[in-house]
Amino acid sequence: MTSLIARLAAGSDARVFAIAGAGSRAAVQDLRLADGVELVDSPRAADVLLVAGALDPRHHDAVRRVHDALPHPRASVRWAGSRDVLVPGAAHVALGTDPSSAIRAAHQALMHGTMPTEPPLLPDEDPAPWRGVGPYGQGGSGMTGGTPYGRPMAELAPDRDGLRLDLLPTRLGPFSSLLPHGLELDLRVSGDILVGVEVAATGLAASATSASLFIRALTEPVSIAELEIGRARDHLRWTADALRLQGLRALSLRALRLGLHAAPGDHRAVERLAADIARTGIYRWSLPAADGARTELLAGARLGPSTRASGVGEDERQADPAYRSLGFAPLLGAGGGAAAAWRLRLAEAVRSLELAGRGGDTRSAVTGAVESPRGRLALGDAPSGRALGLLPTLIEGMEWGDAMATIAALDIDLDELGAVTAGTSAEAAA
Amino acid sequence: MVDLGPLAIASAVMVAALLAVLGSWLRAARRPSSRTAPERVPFTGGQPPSVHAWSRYHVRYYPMALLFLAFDMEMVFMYPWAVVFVGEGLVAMVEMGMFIGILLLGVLYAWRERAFRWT
Amino acid sequence: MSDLPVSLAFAAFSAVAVVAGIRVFRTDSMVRAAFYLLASFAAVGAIMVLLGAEFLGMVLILMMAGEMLVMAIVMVMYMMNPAGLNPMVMVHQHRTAIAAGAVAFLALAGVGLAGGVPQRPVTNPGAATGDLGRELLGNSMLVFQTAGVTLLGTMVGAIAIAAPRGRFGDADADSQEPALQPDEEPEA
Amino acid sequence: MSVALDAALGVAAVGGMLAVGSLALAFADEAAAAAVAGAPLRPRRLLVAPFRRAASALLTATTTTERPDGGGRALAPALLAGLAALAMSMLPLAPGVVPADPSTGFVVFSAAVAFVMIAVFLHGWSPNSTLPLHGAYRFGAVALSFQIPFLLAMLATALPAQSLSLVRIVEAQAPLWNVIREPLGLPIYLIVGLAVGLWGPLNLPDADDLAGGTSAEDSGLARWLWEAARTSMLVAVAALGSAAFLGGYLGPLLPGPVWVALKTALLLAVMAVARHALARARIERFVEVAWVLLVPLALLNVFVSGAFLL
Repeated sequence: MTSLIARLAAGSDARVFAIAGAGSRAAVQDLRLADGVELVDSPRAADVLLVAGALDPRHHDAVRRVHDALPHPRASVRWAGSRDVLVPGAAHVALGTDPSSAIRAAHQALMHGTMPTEPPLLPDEDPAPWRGVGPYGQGGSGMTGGTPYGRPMAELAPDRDGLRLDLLPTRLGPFSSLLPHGLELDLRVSGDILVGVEVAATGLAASATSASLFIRALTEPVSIAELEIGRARDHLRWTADALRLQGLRALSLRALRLGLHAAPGDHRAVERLAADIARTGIYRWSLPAADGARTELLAGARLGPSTRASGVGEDERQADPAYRSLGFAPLLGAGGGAAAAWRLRLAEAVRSLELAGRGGDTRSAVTGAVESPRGRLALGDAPSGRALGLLPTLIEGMEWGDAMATIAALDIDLDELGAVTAGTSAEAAA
Repeated sequence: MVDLGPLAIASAVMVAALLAVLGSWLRAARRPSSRTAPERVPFTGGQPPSVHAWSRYHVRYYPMALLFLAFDMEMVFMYPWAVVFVGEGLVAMVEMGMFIGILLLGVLYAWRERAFRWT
Repeated sequence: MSDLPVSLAFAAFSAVAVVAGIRVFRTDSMVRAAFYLLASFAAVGAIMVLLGAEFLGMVLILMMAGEMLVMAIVMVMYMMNPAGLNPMVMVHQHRTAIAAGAVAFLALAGVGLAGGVPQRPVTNPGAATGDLGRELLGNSMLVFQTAGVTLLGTMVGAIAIAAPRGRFGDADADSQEPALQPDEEPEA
Repeated sequence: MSVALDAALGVAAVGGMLAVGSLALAFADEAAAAAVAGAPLRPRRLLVAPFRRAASALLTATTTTERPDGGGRALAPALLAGLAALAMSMLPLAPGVVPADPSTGFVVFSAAVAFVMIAVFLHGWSPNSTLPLHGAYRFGAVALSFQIPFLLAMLATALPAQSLSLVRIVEAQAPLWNVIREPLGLPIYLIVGLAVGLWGPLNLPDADDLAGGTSAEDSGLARWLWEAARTSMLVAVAALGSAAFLGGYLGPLLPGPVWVALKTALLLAVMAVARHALARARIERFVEVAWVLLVPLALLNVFVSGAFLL
C-alpha cells in the first residue's frame, strides 16, 4: 500500500514555487510549458523550490523564508550560472539548460522517500519575544497591546468613509506571484482598498545584465525584423502572465506557446488569440474601468501601449527613418484604461509581426533611444523606472483585484531597468 | 407524527462526510511540520508581516449586507407561497407581486444610492 | 420513527444549543462567537423540526447562516481585538448578570413547568407548509403586506443611515469630528 | 433499524456519486483546458492524474501558520464536504429511488448553499494571514449577493410541483421540463452555481489575484481536502440543477440513473467550459449585476412561469 501510494505520488506533477532572480524571468515562465512540472503561486502548495538567476545578498533572507514555508518533504533546485551556497543542499542546474528533469527527479526522490527533506534555513527565533509575557503568557497586554504570539495588532486609522478602522500594513513581495520578482510594495490596506502604497524595494541584483534586444538596439543598429519579432513575443509573454492573473490559465498557455516561437507568419494566429481573449468578456467585466486622472498620468509617461491606449501617439519608432521607410505609424487606442492597453498590446503584436515580415534586411537607424515593448527606452531611463514612479499614485484607492490588474498592465521589467541604470552608473564611474 | 426518517438519513450522510474529512484533516495535522517559527510565517512574498492579519477589517460592502438582511426575509414568505401558488391562483400572484414590488423598490433605492459599489 | 430516537436527538440538540450558547460568551474571538451562536440557533432549528415544525425549523437554519455571517463581519469591524489575540472577558457586571440570568431562568422554567403544555397534535404535518401559505394569502394578508412595507422601510433606513456615499456625494461631506473636551474647538 | 440501513446505503451512494462526479469534472476540465490551449489531450494520463495528486497530498505534510484558529481550519473543509453530501443525498435517482426525500428538501438544499458561505469564510479567516483573509471577505460579498438569485431561480421549480420536495419537483416535470417552462431559471442557476462552487469566472475568494486566496496557506492533505470539498460542492450543484431543471431521471429508453448521470455530466461540462472560456468577474461588478439584474430577472422568471401555470 505504502509503495503504491509512493509510486502514484512520484508520478504526479512536481509542484514548483519558482523564485525568478535577475535575468531568469522568461526562462522561469517557459517552465509553465514543461512536462511534469507545475508552477504554483504559493510555497505552501509546492514540493520543490526553484531558485533561478542572480540574487543580491539583501534577498537571501527572503529566499530562506520562502524555502522554510514549503511543507515537508521539500527539496530545492538552484538554477544559476554558478554554484553558490544560497540554498545548501540544492541540486544545481546551469542557467541555459532545462531544469525540469532535475525538478522531477527531486520530486520523485522525495515521494519515494529516498531523499531526506531539507531542514529549515532560518534559525528558530520568534519575531518578538512573547512566551511567558503578559497575564496569560501570550505576549499581549490589555485589550490590544503587547505582541501576542510575537506580533502586534494592526492599528486604527481614519478612512475616507468616515470610519476609524484598522489599517492592515502588508508587505507584498519580493517573491510574490502578483508582482514581478524583486519588486516589494508596502501596502496599507483598509478593507479591500489600498489606501497607502509605497515602493519599498526594486531590483534583484546590482550586477544585472540583460542581453535584451532592445538594450542592444540602444548602442548599435539592429534588424527591424528581429526587433519587431522580439516585441511581438514580449507582448505575448506579457499577455500570458496577465491572462493567468485573470484566471484564464488555458488561454495563458496558448499565448505563451505563441510567444515562444512567434514568427512573421503567425500574425493570423495572434489575431485569433486576440479575438478569443475578447470573447472571454475580459474587457467587459474583468478589468478596472478607465479613470480620467490615472489615464492622464499614463498619457504623459511614454509607457508604450499604456500611453498609446489613451490616444497619445508617442512612439520612438516614428523618429526612425528606417521605420518610416517601412510605412510605420503607431497604433492608437482611445480612452485609456487597462482594457484599452490590453487590446492595444495584442494589436501591436499583430502589427509587429506584419512589420517584421516586410522589414527584410532593414536595420534600425536611430540608437540612443528606442521604443521597447514597455515604452521609451534610453540609457539611464527605462520605462519600468517611470512606471514604478507612477505606481503608488496609480493604485492608491483601488480595490485589491483592480490594483493587481493595473500593476500587471504596467508590465514592469526589472531586468531591463537594472541593465539600463547599471549602464549609466558604470559610465558615470568611468 | 412527522416523518423524520428522510431528514435523519440526509443528516447522517452529511455528518458522515463531515467526520470523514475532519478525521483525515486532524490526522494529517498531527504529523509534525512547521516546527520553527519562520516555517509558520504567513506568506505574502518572502517578507514577514509586521502585524497579525486579524484586524478590524473594513467591510466596505456593509450597506449591501444590511440590504441582504432585509431582503432575505422575503424568502421565508416565498416558500409557503410557492407551495400553494397553483391552488390559490391569481390571488397568490397579485399578493406576492405586490409584496415583491414593494421590496424591489428598496433594491432600486439602494442602486440609486450606489450601495452596491464601494471601490 | 419511534419515540426513543427522537427523544435522544432532542437531548443531543438541546445540549448543543445550550453549550454553544454558553460558548458564545466564553470565547475570545468574535468570529467564533458568531459561529457558536449560529450553531446554537441551528440546534434550536433542529429541535423545531423534531417538534413537528419542519419547514419553520429548516427556514430558521437557512436564515441564520446569512444573518450570522453578517453578524461576524460587522462584529469584527467594530470590536477591538476581534480575533481575541489578547484574552478578554465578554461579560460585564458579573453579579447583576448572574442575578438577572438566574431570575430569567427560574421564571422561564416556572412557566414551562407550571403552565400547561398545549395538547393539539398536528393532524397532517405534511400540509403545514401549505397551510402557512394559505394563511399568508388569506387571513394574514394585511400582516404580510405590512411586513413588506416594514422591510422596505428597513432597507431605505439602513442605506440612508449607513451608506458612506450616495448619489449626492460623500455622506460625511463638510462634517466635523466632535471635540473631545467640552470647550474645545471641533477638529476640522 | 431500516433508517440506519438506509442511512448506510445513502452514505455509500452519495460518497460514490461525489467521487465519480469529481473525477468527471476533473476530466471535463482538462478536456476544456486542452481545447482552449490548443494542446493535445492525453486521456490515459488524465485518468490517473487525480489519484496521483491525492497520493502526493497524502505524503506531504500539512503546515500551520503563526497563530491560526485551529478549529476553524479543520472545520472549514469538513463543513463544505458535509454540505455537498447533504445536498447530494436528496438527489432523486429513479422513480421511488432517492437516498432521502424530506418534504422540505428544497429548503434543506437552500440551507446547505447558505452554509457554504460559513465554510468559505471560516477557511479564509482561520489561517490569520492577509491573502486568505481578503479571500474570506470577498466571499462575503459574493455570497450575500448570490443567495437571493440562487434561491429564486430554484423556487420557480417548486411552483408546478406545489411542493418543496425535490422528488415532487422532478415528477412535476413529466409533461414539460423546467428548462423550457422557465427559460431564465437554468442560466441564472448556473451563473450563481459557479459562485457557490468557487469555480471559474466567479472563483473570487480563491482567485489568482490573491495568489490562491483562502487556500493560499494550505498544504498537503489539508489543501487536497479543501479542493475535493469544493469540487464536491460543484458536483452537487450540477446534480441538483439537473434534477430541478432538466427533469432528473426523466427520459426515454435509458434507465433513470443513467439520465441523471448524463444530465449532470452535461452541466459539469458547461461549467468546465465556462472556467476556461470566461474571464473572472470584478467583485463589484458581480455584486451589482447580481442585485440589479439577476434578482429582478429571477423574480420575473418566477412570476412569468407562474402565470403560465394558471
